[in-house]
Amino acid sequence: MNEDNGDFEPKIVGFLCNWCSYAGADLAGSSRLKYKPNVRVIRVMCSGRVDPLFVFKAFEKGADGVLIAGCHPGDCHYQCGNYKTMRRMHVMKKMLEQMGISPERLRLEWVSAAESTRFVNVVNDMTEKIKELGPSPLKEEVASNE
Amino acid sequence: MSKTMKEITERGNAYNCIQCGRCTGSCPSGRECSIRTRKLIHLAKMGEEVFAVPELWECTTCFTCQERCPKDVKTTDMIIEIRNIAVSENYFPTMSEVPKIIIKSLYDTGSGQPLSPEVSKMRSIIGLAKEPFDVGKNEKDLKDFQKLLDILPLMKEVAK
Amino acid sequence: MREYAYFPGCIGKNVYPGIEKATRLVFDTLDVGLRDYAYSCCPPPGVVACYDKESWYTIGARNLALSEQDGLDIMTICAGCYGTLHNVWHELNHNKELMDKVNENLDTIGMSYSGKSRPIHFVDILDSMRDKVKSSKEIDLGFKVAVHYGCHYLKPSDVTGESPEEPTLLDELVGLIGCESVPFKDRLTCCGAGGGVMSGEPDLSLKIIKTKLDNIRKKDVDAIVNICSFCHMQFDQSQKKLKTFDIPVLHLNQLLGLAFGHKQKHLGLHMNLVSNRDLVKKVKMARKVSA
Amino acid sequence: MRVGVYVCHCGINIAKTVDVERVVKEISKLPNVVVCRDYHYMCSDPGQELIKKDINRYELNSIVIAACSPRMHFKTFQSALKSAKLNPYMLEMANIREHCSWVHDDVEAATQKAIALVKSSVAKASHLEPLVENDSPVVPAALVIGGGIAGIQSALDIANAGYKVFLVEKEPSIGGHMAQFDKTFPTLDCAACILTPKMVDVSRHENIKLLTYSEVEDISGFVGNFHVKVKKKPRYVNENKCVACGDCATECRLANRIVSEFDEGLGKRSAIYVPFPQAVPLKYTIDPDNCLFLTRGKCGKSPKCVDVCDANAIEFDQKEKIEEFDVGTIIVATGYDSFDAAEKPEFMFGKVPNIINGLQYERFFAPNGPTGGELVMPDGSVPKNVVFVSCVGSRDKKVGNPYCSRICCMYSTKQAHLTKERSPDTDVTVFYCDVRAFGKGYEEFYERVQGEGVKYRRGLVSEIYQDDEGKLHVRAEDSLLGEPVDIVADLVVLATGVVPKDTTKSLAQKLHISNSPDGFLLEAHPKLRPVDTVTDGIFLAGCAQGPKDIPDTVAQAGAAAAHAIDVLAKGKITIEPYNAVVNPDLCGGCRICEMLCPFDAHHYNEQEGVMEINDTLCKGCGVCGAACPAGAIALNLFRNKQIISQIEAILDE
Repeated sequence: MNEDNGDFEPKIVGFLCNWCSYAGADLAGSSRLKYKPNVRVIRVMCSGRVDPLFVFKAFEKGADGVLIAGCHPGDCHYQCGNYKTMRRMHVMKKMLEQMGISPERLRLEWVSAAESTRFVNVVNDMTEKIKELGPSPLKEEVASNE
Repeated sequence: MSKTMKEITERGNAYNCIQCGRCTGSCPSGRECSIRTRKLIHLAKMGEEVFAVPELWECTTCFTCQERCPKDVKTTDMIIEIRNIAVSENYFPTMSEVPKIIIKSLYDTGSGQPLSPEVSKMRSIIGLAKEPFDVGKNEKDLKDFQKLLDILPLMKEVAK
Repeated sequence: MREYAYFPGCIGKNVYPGIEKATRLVFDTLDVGLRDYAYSCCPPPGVVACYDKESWYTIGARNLALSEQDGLDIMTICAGCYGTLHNVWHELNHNKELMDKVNENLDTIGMSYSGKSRPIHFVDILDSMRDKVKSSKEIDLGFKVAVHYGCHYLKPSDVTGESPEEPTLLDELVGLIGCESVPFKDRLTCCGAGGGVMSGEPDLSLKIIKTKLDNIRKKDVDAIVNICSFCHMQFDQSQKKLKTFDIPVLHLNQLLGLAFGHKQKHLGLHMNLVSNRDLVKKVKMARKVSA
Repeated sequence: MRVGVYVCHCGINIAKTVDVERVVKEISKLPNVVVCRDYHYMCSDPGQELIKKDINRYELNSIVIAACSPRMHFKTFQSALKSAKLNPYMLEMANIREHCSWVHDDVEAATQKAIALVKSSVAKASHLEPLVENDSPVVPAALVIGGGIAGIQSALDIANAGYKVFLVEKEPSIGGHMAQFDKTFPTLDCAACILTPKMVDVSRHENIKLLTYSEVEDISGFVGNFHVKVKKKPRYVNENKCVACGDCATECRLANRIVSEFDEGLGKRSAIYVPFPQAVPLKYTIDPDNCLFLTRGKCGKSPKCVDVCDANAIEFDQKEKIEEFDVGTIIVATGYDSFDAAEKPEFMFGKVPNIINGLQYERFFAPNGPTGGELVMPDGSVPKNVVFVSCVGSRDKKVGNPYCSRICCMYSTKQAHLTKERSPDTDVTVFYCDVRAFGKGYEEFYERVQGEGVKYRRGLVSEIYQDDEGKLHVRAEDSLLGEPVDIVADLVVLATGVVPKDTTKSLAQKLHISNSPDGFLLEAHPKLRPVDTVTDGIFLAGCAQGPKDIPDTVAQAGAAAAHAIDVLAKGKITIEPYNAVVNPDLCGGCRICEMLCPFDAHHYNEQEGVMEINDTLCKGCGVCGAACPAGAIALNLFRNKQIISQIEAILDE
């Protein structure tokens, strides 16, 4: 599979919490760290704001992967929003599986406001992994329906 | 395995080096001879031909310097890898032929230190088989082993 | 019964076979099975790794691959062999590119290695069965010993997981059989043999070991106890070369063999260049006392 | 919707990697976009003027700025909207600098990504709704956590401005590490002489309530209205009665038998003690871990302290107390710990008495220290050779501290000077790597001390060993000679670095502020907001934020106080309307949201059978909105339709 995906540039939607992960991504920028351009960020106040609807919508609209990033457990600006996300992850992955989408396409990561290098690693690693997985099967479906 | 000085320097975190000398001060060899680990790292960092420096071969690879480096410079790993370059660039440690003899023995018998007739006799005295159970015991094993060595860069270097 | 693949190493079998034998006797006493394989030389870090690392990884991986199908881990009795095999195991498990390259090489002789079979230094096995070691003791040797941790058993710690600045395991192990580990200056420094220095820079190698032997001699010990056949060779042979020393050198398994009541002849004590005569006398006296 | 889009070049910061013209061209094609322009610096006055003019000229009702992070300039552009009489929440920013031009090299990829990001913002902007800000009153009081020099300075500044201050200190006395020092570098001011007057000022100030031997237990609320719970540990001595005569300590059965923390383990104290003679408050405390009566229930026939206390101040039945109060703002000034040199076993710290750390050596010189300020070693002799070991626990990845501690070079230099001052014949060597003499007068001081005969050898110490005669040897490479050296020493001083206090992490969690990777507390912006945290109303002072010397600490403490006063002086805060709102027509009253809300902002209206959300309590995290099965909860500025339109746009080819 790997060799076939040489030219494939995955589209990944990233939901970053305003306080930790978005700030971490900002720091990666001001530190001029370089990473792959495949993740497109949508800012939310808390990872707990990420309605499962958003995730499924993203896949429906052709995303190859979805990244949710929030504060580390215990560090949530809203005390426990990230724990709620953690619990939702399980259900969302199950549902994706039933939809024929590899649950690996959805990731939850903790990135603090200071962890710019961690953000870079997460983005690069996720891009790599999604590349290996190839385009989302849903995407092809969307395309063929059109 | 491509290896260039630049790769070795990067992989060894040598760009982190602050020339504090903790490596040299920890070196048991440096107390008896002229090796200065700090200088070797500095030369590598500056892009000098550190592989041509004879002190490179005075390191016993005890890893004390690497263990103590506050900047995570992989000093010992680097010395070993720079030696690889020295060998491929023909900066052989000329002081002794012994290393070559060891490698030749490794090829011929599977052991770097071969079994002598005297030791063989001693083995039987203490109740061991005269010949140990190893790759050299069975001809097919040894042939396979040599076949493996034949494709490795090691033998090409020794053959030079 | 626990079982391990047994890696005696070139020095242990071809130069000081007493170490190979002592190991077999000791682990037999401890009810640990040892299985033999058609191993080659580890190969030596100082010579082969310094000449070409890829070759070093490949030859090491061939050794690790031999016992993999039987699901056995590999017991080493030499810090050098341990350093090589453990480093190869660690590196291959953390570097897929290297693993692929090595397996491509091994494929020419129809072998492969997955990274499962892992090397263990014999002292770590002893550490996990201290009670058994203690109860197997027949003779209280009562030796004062200088212990020598081989560098490659301890370092680099991010690979070995040991604490190289203040190790205590060996001191504790000799304590289990009634021996006292005597502290001495720079006890953790290198014996001077590694890195190809013994073969490539013999004069330097002798200088390093002489400093070490001087420090040990001040403490008036009965023996130097090591856990590395290569260090063993350096300690023994260099004393002969330096002519001014006569401190008996024992591999830990030889010391354990004595404490377990095995005959000194079977432990190959007489194969050392440094005379063990006084030591053997002490063992005989201790045997009488213990009886 | 009439959207205006403005793409910023940010000089070349954006324009270098993003083809701005192409972005403008693509975005201009979008349906709601009335006008799309690019400009060199959107945040500049002319840039903002451009927006204002367009709003009037084109009757724009929603604005997108494609520039830097909204965390940087959202408020700047909000005010531009305001002055053009447009609701300030009709604004959306696309972050094409931090998230795009700065992190990519490839112009094509970066431009494409920028287009996608701006499209997404335009989509959101097309669904924005005007929002109204509310005000909330500010409690005119501040909490200062930590009573070292940083906390003292902040507390005094705020109190002098006329506001109430609660100063909470964990130890029995305020003063912090500075109270342990003898002299301060480079001026050699006596530390006590400049610190103790401030300590006394704190204790006498009518606006300061001092809570010593106390710890912050819990903090809730938000800027302007924090609710604080403080745990007051029992001193077992009535503070109002104790006159600090000291008879109890003299008579204590454990007199001079307990290791003194203040003397860094070099001196001894009693089980009832004041940490040092100038302590504030000067009230005795019984150490519950050592006191015979408290640990065993029995101390002779009766406790000596009780017997000798004429004031009847001893109260063994004291219990832990919780004190609660409200404040409008908080300053965190919790200081640092000294690195534990035992983590570097090659330096033998703790194994040999004559190997000590920097803080211990400080106590050698202090007149109130264990030697009464004399330079004598435990065996009574004066050291003939003193060796300083720099960077112990600093610039050292092996122990996880990659940073420079900033003070060790200079305190070693100061201590080297003090050594020479006490004993001119003593040979003093400082092993260093780079002498960091960066402050005012520091380089000059370093030069002076070199002139006093202190030997600076370049090289960090590799190991220390003790020879058969018990002499200490310090091994290093003199890197300027390029030779390994072995220096004999009677006394080795390990210049231990600054590490975050062990409680930093848990305190950060209580306050919902962040740590930087080094473990210290994270400022909101490293350059422009060095005393702010990401949480409004919470500020940082001193070494809690990172290693610093006394001048920098005091300066930062003043700055933090100014920011705190700023909050208090306004008297009210504007609550941004990022809150959740319930649509009662959709709400089924299932009350799932109520269980999820960490702020108790949800209340069930039994009569109507629907949920209601309290605007003041709601912080706008949106957890409830994401969970509402009826889709009845909307989060202002992050409404479902807004985010979904973003998702659609960002994935649109």
